[in-house]
Amino acid sequence: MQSSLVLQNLLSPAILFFFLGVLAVVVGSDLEIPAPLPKLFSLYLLLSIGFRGGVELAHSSLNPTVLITIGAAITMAVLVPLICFWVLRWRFNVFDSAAIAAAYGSISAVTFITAESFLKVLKIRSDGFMVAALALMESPAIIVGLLLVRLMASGKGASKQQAGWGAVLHEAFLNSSVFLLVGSLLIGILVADFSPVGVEKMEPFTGKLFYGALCFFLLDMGIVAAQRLGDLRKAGTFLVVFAVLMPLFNASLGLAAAQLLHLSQGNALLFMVLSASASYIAVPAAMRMTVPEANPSLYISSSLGITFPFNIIFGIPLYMALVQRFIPPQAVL
Amino acid sequence: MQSSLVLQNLLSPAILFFFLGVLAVVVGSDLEIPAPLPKLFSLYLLLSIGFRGGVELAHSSLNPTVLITIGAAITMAVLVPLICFWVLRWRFNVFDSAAIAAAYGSISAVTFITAESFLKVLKIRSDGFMVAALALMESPAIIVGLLLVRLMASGKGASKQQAGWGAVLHEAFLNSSVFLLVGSLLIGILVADFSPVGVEKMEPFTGKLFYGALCFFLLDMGIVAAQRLGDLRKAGTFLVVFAVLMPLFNASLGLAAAQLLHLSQGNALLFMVLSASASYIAVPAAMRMTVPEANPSLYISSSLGITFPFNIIFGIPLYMALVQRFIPPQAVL
Amino acid sequence: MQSSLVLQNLLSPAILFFFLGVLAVVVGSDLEIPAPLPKLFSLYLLLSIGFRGGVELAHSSLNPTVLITIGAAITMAVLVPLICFWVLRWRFNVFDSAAIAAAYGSISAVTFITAESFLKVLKIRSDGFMVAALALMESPAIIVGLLLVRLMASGKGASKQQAGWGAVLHEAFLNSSVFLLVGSLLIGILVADFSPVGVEKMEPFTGKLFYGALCFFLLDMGIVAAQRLGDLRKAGTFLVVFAVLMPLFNASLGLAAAQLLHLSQGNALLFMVLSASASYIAVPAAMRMTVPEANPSLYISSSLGITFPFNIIFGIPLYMALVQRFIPPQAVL
Amino acid sequence: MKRLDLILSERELDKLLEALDAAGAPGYSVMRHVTGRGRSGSTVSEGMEFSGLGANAHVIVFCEDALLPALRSAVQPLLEYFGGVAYTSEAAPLL
Amino acid sequence: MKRLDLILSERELDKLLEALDAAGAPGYSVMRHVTGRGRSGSTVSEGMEFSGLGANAHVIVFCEDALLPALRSAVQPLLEYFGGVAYTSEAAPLL
Amino acid sequence: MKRLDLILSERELDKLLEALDAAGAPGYSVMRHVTGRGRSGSTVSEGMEFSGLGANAHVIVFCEDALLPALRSAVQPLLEYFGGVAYTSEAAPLL
Ligand SMILES: Nc1ncnc2c1ncn2[C@@H]1O[C@H](COP(=O)(O)O)[C@@H](O)[C@H]1O
Ligand SMILES: Nc1ncnc2c1ncn2[C@@H]1O[C@H](COP(=O)(O)O)[C@@H](O)[C@H]1O
Ligand SMILES: Nc1ncnc2c1ncn2[C@@H]1O[C@H](COP(=O)(O)O)[C@@H](O)[C@H]1O
Ligand code: NA
Ligand code: NA
Ligand code: NA
Repeated sequence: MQSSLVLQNLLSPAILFFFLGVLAVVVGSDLEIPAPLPKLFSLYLLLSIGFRGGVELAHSSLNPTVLITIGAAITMAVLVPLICFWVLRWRFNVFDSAAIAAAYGSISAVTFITAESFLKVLKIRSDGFMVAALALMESPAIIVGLLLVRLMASGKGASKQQAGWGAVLHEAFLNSSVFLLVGSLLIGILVADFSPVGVEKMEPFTGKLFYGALCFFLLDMGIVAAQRLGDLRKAGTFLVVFAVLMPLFNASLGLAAAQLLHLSQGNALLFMVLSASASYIAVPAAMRMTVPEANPSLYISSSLGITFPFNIIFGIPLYMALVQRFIPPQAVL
Repeated sequence: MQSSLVLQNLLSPAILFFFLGVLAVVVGSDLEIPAPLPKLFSLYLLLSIGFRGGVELAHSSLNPTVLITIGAAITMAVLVPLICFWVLRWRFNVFDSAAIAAAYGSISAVTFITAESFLKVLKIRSDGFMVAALALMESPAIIVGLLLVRLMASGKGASKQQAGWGAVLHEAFLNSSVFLLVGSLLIGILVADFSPVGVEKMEPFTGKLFYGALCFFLLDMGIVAAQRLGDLRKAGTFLVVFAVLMPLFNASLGLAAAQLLHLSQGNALLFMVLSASASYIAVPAAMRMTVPEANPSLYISSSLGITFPFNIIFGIPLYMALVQRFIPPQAVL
Repeated sequence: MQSSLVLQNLLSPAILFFFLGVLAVVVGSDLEIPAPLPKLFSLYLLLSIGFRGGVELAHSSLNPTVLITIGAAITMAVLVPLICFWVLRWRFNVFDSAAIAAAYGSISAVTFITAESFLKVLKIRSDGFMVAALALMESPAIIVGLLLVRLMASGKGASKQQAGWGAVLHEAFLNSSVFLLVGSLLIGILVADFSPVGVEKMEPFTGKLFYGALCFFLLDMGIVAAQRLGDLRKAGTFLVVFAVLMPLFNASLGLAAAQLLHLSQGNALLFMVLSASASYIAVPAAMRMTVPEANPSLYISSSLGITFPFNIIFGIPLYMALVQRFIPPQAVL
Repeated sequence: MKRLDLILSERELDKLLEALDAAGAPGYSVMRHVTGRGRSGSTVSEGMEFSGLGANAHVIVFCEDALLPALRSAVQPLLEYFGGVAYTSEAAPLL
Repeated sequence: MKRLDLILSERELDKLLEALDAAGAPGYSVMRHVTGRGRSGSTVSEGMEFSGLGANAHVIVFCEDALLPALRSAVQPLLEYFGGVAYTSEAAPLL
Repeated sequence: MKRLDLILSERELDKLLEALDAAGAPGYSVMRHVTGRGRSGSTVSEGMEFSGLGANAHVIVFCEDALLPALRSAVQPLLEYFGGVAYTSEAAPLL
């Protein structure tokens, strides 16, 4: 069962185009997706996933399960960076540990999208409110990361003058990816409620085109991820192992929570993926500003160079196999 | 009735994404659509609206109403800048007055497109020849603007050597937006007449995708419009009031003409929108070359920062309410 | 018959948008498609044509005709540059002759795509394995071109230190356009065999959108081709005549081969187009590195400024007329 | 040798390059999509690039000192009519 | 006159331009999408531009020598906190 | 200190940066999508950027005077084989 899931994932266009991008770097082809095209695709994906999530959210009633799930998601976004920090302190200083921990507490929207596509192939439903969970899990880890630095680094070489809390909260809640995702989600809710024709007219753009655009973007992500691999040699074995084992551990936490909350199979997979994935967009940008002492190549190369590929290639089918093993097909929700 | 039209417009995806862009600037999010992506969308919108207008134009017979409507449109494009100039001279010098007047005599293709989308939601028909009117209203105001400068500014500090008429006509009729719009319109006519399969093959690109692309572009327009608002403080109250009242007046002129010409409800709305909208692409580019004495931030911030948002947010539903009040639903055309 | 084919081609959106681009340059409009938008469309077209070719290839059985056709295609890619070289040596030095010859031995993917669209309008089938032929005809001419320089230019002013064979083979087989085309083709095959849902999900992106994107790209190609025309005055009449007559000769060779191999009408047209078209992407890039002595404006302006427009405007319908004259409608394959 | 830095609206770029060609510039390099603020206080921002006003372009010319007067006369009318800045500095070929 | 070249992450560009405005810079030009490698060995590549880290920006200011101290104090805190480089050279107006 | 300006086809950019790294450059900044005209009269235009020939890149290196000979030997073979220009000028750190 599990091996067929792995294969089904490996042979999907999305993952194959990711591999093609990796291969381009490995064999030294001059294939590249010049800036700002990757930005076009990432803005498009955020806008579409937000809008469609909002539309679905509007159609589902706001029952307690929704609120509890979202609460659990936010709890994970606070808990995970604390655990990660504790693990990372074995090897790294406070600054690097806090920054890497924040990345793993936050999420990767593209990993989420890839998991959603995977569910669609398996014809397993998931709910629109998981997109709200996605949006709400981006920010807390950023704040936790900075709190860790403030609390643990007193006097430990924190020579730099500190960024104010205002700037940090701004960065956490108004960075472009959170802003566009939440904004599109709210627009989706409003449009679904008050202008159903609008939903229809958006469909070819936000719906039909979505999977192809994801593949194109993953081709670029493959190139970018492979380019980061070189940095890893500098980072050392500890970080490489961390970047593979930590997602597995976080996914297990996510599975336990999903079981407790009686999430459906689809939602459970997405919850695990949110827990397991690490940010390489919002968090690095925030950490660069708030913890300039941390070395960006550590948190970017581990989250983008290892955890991201690991999750979309092996993680998703593996988590799905666990879901099928531990979550009953006909869940309450 | 009218308030429901306003609401229907406000809650359409297009306007909501425009607001999201404005909000990004207001709250200071780092959301941006990097160049040249906005150019991609603006080229795409012009190409699509032109092509589809051409296809529709080919299907309608070239009856007198078509010619009379187009003639009236061109007349508006000559008349409106003269009136505007007369108003603006109260406060501004000849150069600034002429340049702003030219902007208001010309049109905004995106405002037109937004109005067309609004009509589609209301399931009210409009005709392909209105796209021809759109195309033909871009240029005359540029020429009127320059004529005004030549006639009125003799000796009044016109120290700069003047651009030749050849350069002006070139700028008026061959600037990229007029050129692409007219070119795509002609292609649409030819293809509809001689290669119907071609129309079908273009449809997913020029038709299905259109509304989503419009939303994406309006997200950027929201950002850009909000960025211009700062300039307005420098421009002063007079210009702000002008930028709201003048479109209303021009729209009324347009309504009167539409009634006289017995336009259908859909065409009447588009005619009003053409009269009311102001150019922030072709005209600024032309004025910069031909009237370098004028201050660009005046004509750009009023047309882009006020008139454009005013028209797409309040103007369109308001004009529609007037149309429904004064134009019978089953018009001759 | 033939004149109606020419007309049908001339009045297709693709060719009309190409003309619009040419016209923009001729009349001096400031219309331009800023970088990297043309790159976006060229990557998209290669990815889509590759993927769809792969899917079709997977559905057809790997019979001997497939292999023989591909073998013949590769033979053409070796033979054509040799003939061209022999012709070009009348006027040009070894370096320029070899570089131009390599361009004409290789192919133009956009010409191929335009021919495919033309076939679809005529409702004539072609096979997915022709995309494989397209992919495999890009590289051999690069190697032949360099071999010609190495063999013929010994001591003839080859003062520059030479690029190693490793670099040449790398450039020939791993340049971005070959890499993306072959990669997408393989992905198409894998997905068609193992993940049919994936084919469906890609369809709106790689299929529906394709023709519109081609038109947009041809608008840019029109601009670029017209910009090259100025260079031709420097190149002289010989090269201009060569750039029109050589494709005709190569197409005839292709027709003879197609007849010998009993190709279907659709495949025969594509085979002729592959033989007749000249590269302006992969080959110039390779020649610049391996034969820096050659003058790039010669091989680029002839292939892009003359042969490309000639093929898509007159060549394709002309070759089709020949196909209809010499290839029976119900071929074996 | 001299290095010449010209910054002006990309709307006038073609005219400028023609003027440089005519004045005998040995070559030039152009960076587009340049934004900035000028003496008039008017800002050129990336957001407006889609509009007809476009962004600025930055043109660099490396040339012999003797060519400077010719280049000056070539670009002066353009910069005076349309705005933009022009500065020179000393440069030496590396090779 | 002086020419000032500032290269830093485009994440801090807005802050830098505000600082330049406040310090009285007569104007500036900005090139974005600049990549590079710094003293720390960390590379800014085009591939990462879509991510939150962005690319670098290159800001050029032509100004009177007298303005240099003010500009120096304006940009110093930013460059020290966030990294980036700043160099000056001699320049003369062409016109 | 010195400022080094290198302009060459972006096809050779990777090779150039490797050579600079190997020669000990303390850092560099790269602007891509540069167009221009060279001594051969051949023009690099934005329109051709999608093709395999690409546009030019402009590389800036600020370095100590002592490093110049090493950088010269590093870039010379590349510029001679593929074309491109290289100029130096005086620069001083602002901070
Ligand atoms: N002092 C300056 N330093 C650098 N760039 C400048 C300066 N002044 C003007 N510019 C550039 O030149 C463009 C046109 O300047 P202006 O004609 O003064 O509006 C501006 O948008 C800037 O990009
Ligand atoms: N020596 C140098 N020459 C040119 N650019 C440099 C140099 N050092 C740093 N840079 C640029 O400044 C950016 C930030 O530098 P840093 O703060 O040292 O990481 C780099 O990414 C480069 O673009
Ligand atoms: N005199 C010059 N000033 C500025 N840029 C130049 C100059 N000469 C050449 N270039 C640039 O260097 C590139 C290659 O030059 P070349 O090898 O002479 O064709 C050109 O495309 C220009 O971008
Ligand atoms: Na996580
Ligand atoms: Na108007
Ligand atoms: Na060929």
